[in-house]
Amino acid sequence: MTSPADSAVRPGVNETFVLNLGPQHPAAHGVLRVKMTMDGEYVMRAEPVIGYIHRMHEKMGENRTWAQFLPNTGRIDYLSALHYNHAYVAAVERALKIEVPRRAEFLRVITSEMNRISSHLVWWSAYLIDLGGLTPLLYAFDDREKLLDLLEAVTGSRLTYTYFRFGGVYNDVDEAFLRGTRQFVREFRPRLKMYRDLVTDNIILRKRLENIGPISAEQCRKYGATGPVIRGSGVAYDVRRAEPYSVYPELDFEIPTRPEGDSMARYLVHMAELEQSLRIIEQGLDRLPDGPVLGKVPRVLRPPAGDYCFAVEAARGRFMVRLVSDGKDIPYRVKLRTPSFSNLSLFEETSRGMILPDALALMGSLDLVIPDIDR
Amino acid sequence: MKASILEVPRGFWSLLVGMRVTLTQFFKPVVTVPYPHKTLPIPARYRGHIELVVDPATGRPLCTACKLCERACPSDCIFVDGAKREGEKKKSVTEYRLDFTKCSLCGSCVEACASDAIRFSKDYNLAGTRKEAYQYDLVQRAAEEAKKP
Amino acid sequence: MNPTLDQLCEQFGRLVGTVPVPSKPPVPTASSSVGPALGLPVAASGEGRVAGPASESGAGLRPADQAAKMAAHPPPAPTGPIQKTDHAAKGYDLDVTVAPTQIVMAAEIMDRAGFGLDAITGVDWLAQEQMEVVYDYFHPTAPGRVAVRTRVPRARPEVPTIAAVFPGANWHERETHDFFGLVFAGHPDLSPFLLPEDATFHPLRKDYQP
Amino acid sequence: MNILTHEPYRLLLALVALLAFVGVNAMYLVLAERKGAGRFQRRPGPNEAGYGGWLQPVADVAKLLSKQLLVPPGTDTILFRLAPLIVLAPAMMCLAVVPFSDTLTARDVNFGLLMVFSFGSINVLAIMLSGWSSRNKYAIISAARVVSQNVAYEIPMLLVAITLLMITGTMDLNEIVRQQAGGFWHWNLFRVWVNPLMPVTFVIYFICMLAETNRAPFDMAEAESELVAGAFTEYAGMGFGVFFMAEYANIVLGSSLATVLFLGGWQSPFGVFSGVLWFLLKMYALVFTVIWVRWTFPRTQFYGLLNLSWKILIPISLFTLLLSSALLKLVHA
Repeated sequence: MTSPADSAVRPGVNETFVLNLGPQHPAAHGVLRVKMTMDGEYVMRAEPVIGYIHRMHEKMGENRTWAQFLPNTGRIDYLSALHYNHAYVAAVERALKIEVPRRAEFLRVITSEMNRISSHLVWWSAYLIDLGGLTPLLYAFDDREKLLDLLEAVTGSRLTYTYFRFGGVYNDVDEAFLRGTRQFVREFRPRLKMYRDLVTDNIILRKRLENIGPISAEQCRKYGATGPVIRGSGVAYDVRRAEPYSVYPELDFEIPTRPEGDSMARYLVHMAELEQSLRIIEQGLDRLPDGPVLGKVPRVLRPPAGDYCFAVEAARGRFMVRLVSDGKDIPYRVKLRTPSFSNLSLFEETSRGMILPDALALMGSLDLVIPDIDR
Repeated sequence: MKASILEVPRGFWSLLVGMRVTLTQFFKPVVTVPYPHKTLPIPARYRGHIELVVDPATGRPLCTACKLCERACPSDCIFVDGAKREGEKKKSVTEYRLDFTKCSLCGSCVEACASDAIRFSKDYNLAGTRKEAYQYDLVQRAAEEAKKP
Repeated sequence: MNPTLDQLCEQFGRLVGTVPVPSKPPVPTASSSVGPALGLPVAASGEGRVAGPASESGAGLRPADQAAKMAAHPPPAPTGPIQKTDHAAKGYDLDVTVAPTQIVMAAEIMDRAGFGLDAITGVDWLAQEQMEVVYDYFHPTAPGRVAVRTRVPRARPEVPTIAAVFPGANWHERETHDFFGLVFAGHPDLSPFLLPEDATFHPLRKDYQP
Repeated sequence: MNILTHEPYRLLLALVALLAFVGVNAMYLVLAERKGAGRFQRRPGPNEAGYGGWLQPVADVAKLLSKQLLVPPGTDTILFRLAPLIVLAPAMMCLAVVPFSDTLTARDVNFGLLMVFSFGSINVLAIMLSGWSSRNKYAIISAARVVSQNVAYEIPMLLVAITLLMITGTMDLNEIVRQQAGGFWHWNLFRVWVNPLMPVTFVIYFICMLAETNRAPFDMAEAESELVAGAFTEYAGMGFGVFFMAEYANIVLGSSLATVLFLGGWQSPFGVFSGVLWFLLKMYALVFTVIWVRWTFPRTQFYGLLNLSWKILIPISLFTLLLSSALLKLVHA
């Protein structure tokens, strides 16, 4: 390609039209609308228009007790509900200085990583649908079903788990869960190889993703893009290491990074994270101590006045809860800093001058969950 | 130049590898379950909508209408009313309405319950054509359940 | 460059010490920056909010500065402008309070130090008739989380935009404008973002009635 | 059957039979595709309508026929209506010269190959018209893509055809099949002593066929996740159904031609029991491969697709053309 961007942004000589991609479009994964100013197939300006499923979780937080807001957090990013539960629960624990039993912490880590795998699998399959490959979806969902079955047996729900509680977890796991999880880890490794054969090494996919939508580390920093996006740009930023929480400091895992910064780099980071999550699950299962799963929690929660932050590494990047308490039993302010919001804000700058399918390949690689953006 | 020429056979080979993967899957058995002809077992902890637990001794709900669940509910979908029966120390429930259209199945009510009087039902085939169908009268539901052998 | 917290404290100390007064010529940096920077003990305590003496030792500052500082430090936040906080207790390592006019300079300090923009949000302090704007920063390669905050009167909630420093601030500021009606002066487009396009209300204001 | 000897009646009957063949094929290939996709994805595919889902195509057609034929305001009504008509005709015309067996040909013409290629390229015109007349941005992008794609892939396809033409020395499809008699080592695909690159030629032909029929991974016309339904976005009911039928008719045609040109047509691979069954077997094996490819790969990027044609397929097919002409001149002269 001889720099299509030059001709696309040359003023005065082009006839442009506006393509309204969405809010109902097969590639938008929900109700994201992108107002694209196009010159032929070249995207001159892609302006995301968001808010179609805005639910004002932050206002809801100011209208219910600390405990009542907990189910909401799993519904922000429905694909990584446990990470969001974790951040909120841990922020309140931080405010109230609640001790969490070690068994509960390990269970949190194990289930969170299972949730990360299931979330990445949805991303992977949905991304391939964006790219026109329909079969991987079914394979990924086959694996994901096994995870969801395991999590459902423990939490009672398949998606919006609300498994974590202030001071621990909802209920203890049984032997069947531990056995099933080990079996899943065993069975999933060969599947990863199959995914590599079927998709990752595929020349068509490589041609579609390599050198598409490069994002520099500097851009990630300026836009606050985190998660696989910043790791795909060569920065080993992971909240699990940068602001260690739970029992992650005790566990041995790597932060996969790729220096290229293109869509393929983000893709490979996602795939490498699946393997790392498996490692964390294995270690968690090996070290899972006995003991209670719920610590001592005051009956009525009234965190002392002040503000408290807690960030976790959700499947899509840094998720932070900023709580402001005025000492009452309902929060004064709940700020939810969601990763997809910051990740999408990159899109307008980076998509300029790309052709439409490449822009969609870039958008997919950002791993967007629309409720996570709109909250 | 050499790399891009080599890329052609390598790329073609990667396509063949991919096709081998799908063909292997082609001859493997189906993994889906033909719902509704067959269904999967529901785990014991499945969180359906709530229902009242019936005391097997008396055949009446255990609920004492303490309204803890009503207060715990984030979505205001529970209404409980109770009255004292003659000769009994505790109140007993007379009305327990669940507005399932608002319920988000979070389970806060079950957790809040001090007397283990509510539990999750295993109903999941919850399609309907009218909104009113989801205003559950749980006392009536419990009474019907108690009648069953 | 991965600056230590102490270096950041010093930089912020210089910033807080030199409040630019729009109507008067700029304060000579030599005289005013050394004082607070040296006198900045930066309370590093496990319990977080312990007042640094710097805030009350404003004797060396001129009245205009003092007034601006008083505006920036209302009764509910009586502690020093720069505090090291315990990450385990608060979730951030450095808590900086600046005047609204210093927000862009604070962002530049963060930018130079290699921080990334985490989030921008507001808090409506109805009782104090103030709006707080909180800027969270994270560092992609080094540990350290910084919260920069400022307060503006509720009657005229206006702060300068930092979108020129951090382009990612564009969306966060639009969102904050949506929710709180905070005006980010110089922002290219403050039309409703998450709210419906004809929204004229600001739902996270404490006096908002649906 | 005296009447069959009269050419006009015979042709009429053959055309009706072909129409039925194409129609039934399109219906049941849709089912086969859905069933096949299901198997590739470890699920049963449509299985509710009729035993094992075999009435599904009937249900599909009934649904499509009962739908309102929408013509969106602002479209070029005549062209919008005309496009579905044009799209199906060329495939029918081409199938008329395809030898299903020794005797089973609608019209045995001695320039069959030429006819197939000339009619085959009309297909793209129909898709372009539909995209153009729809007054839809997705459709017009798709139309532009389809034209450049088809132009790009026509070239290697014709180069392959010329290579074959030089080897066989005839344009008569029946004659081409007859030359491949006597076992699978006589098929053009395996005639490596004439041209060692024959298998490569076949692969190029197959890739071009996928591209010409707008099948995945080259489905630029539809490109569901980018262009919604591409050129067919505005079509409803049977208007859309006809495009769907045309897609499968073109697959059948492409596979038939590949069978005739490379796989020995109705010739048995062992030299005995030749007949129409062998033809159908080979053709449907190729159709299965087309389905298999679709459910394996992601879609190519549009420029990647053009690059593949111009930078890889055309040079290679030019090289094979040169090689086979040189070999013909020097070795087999």
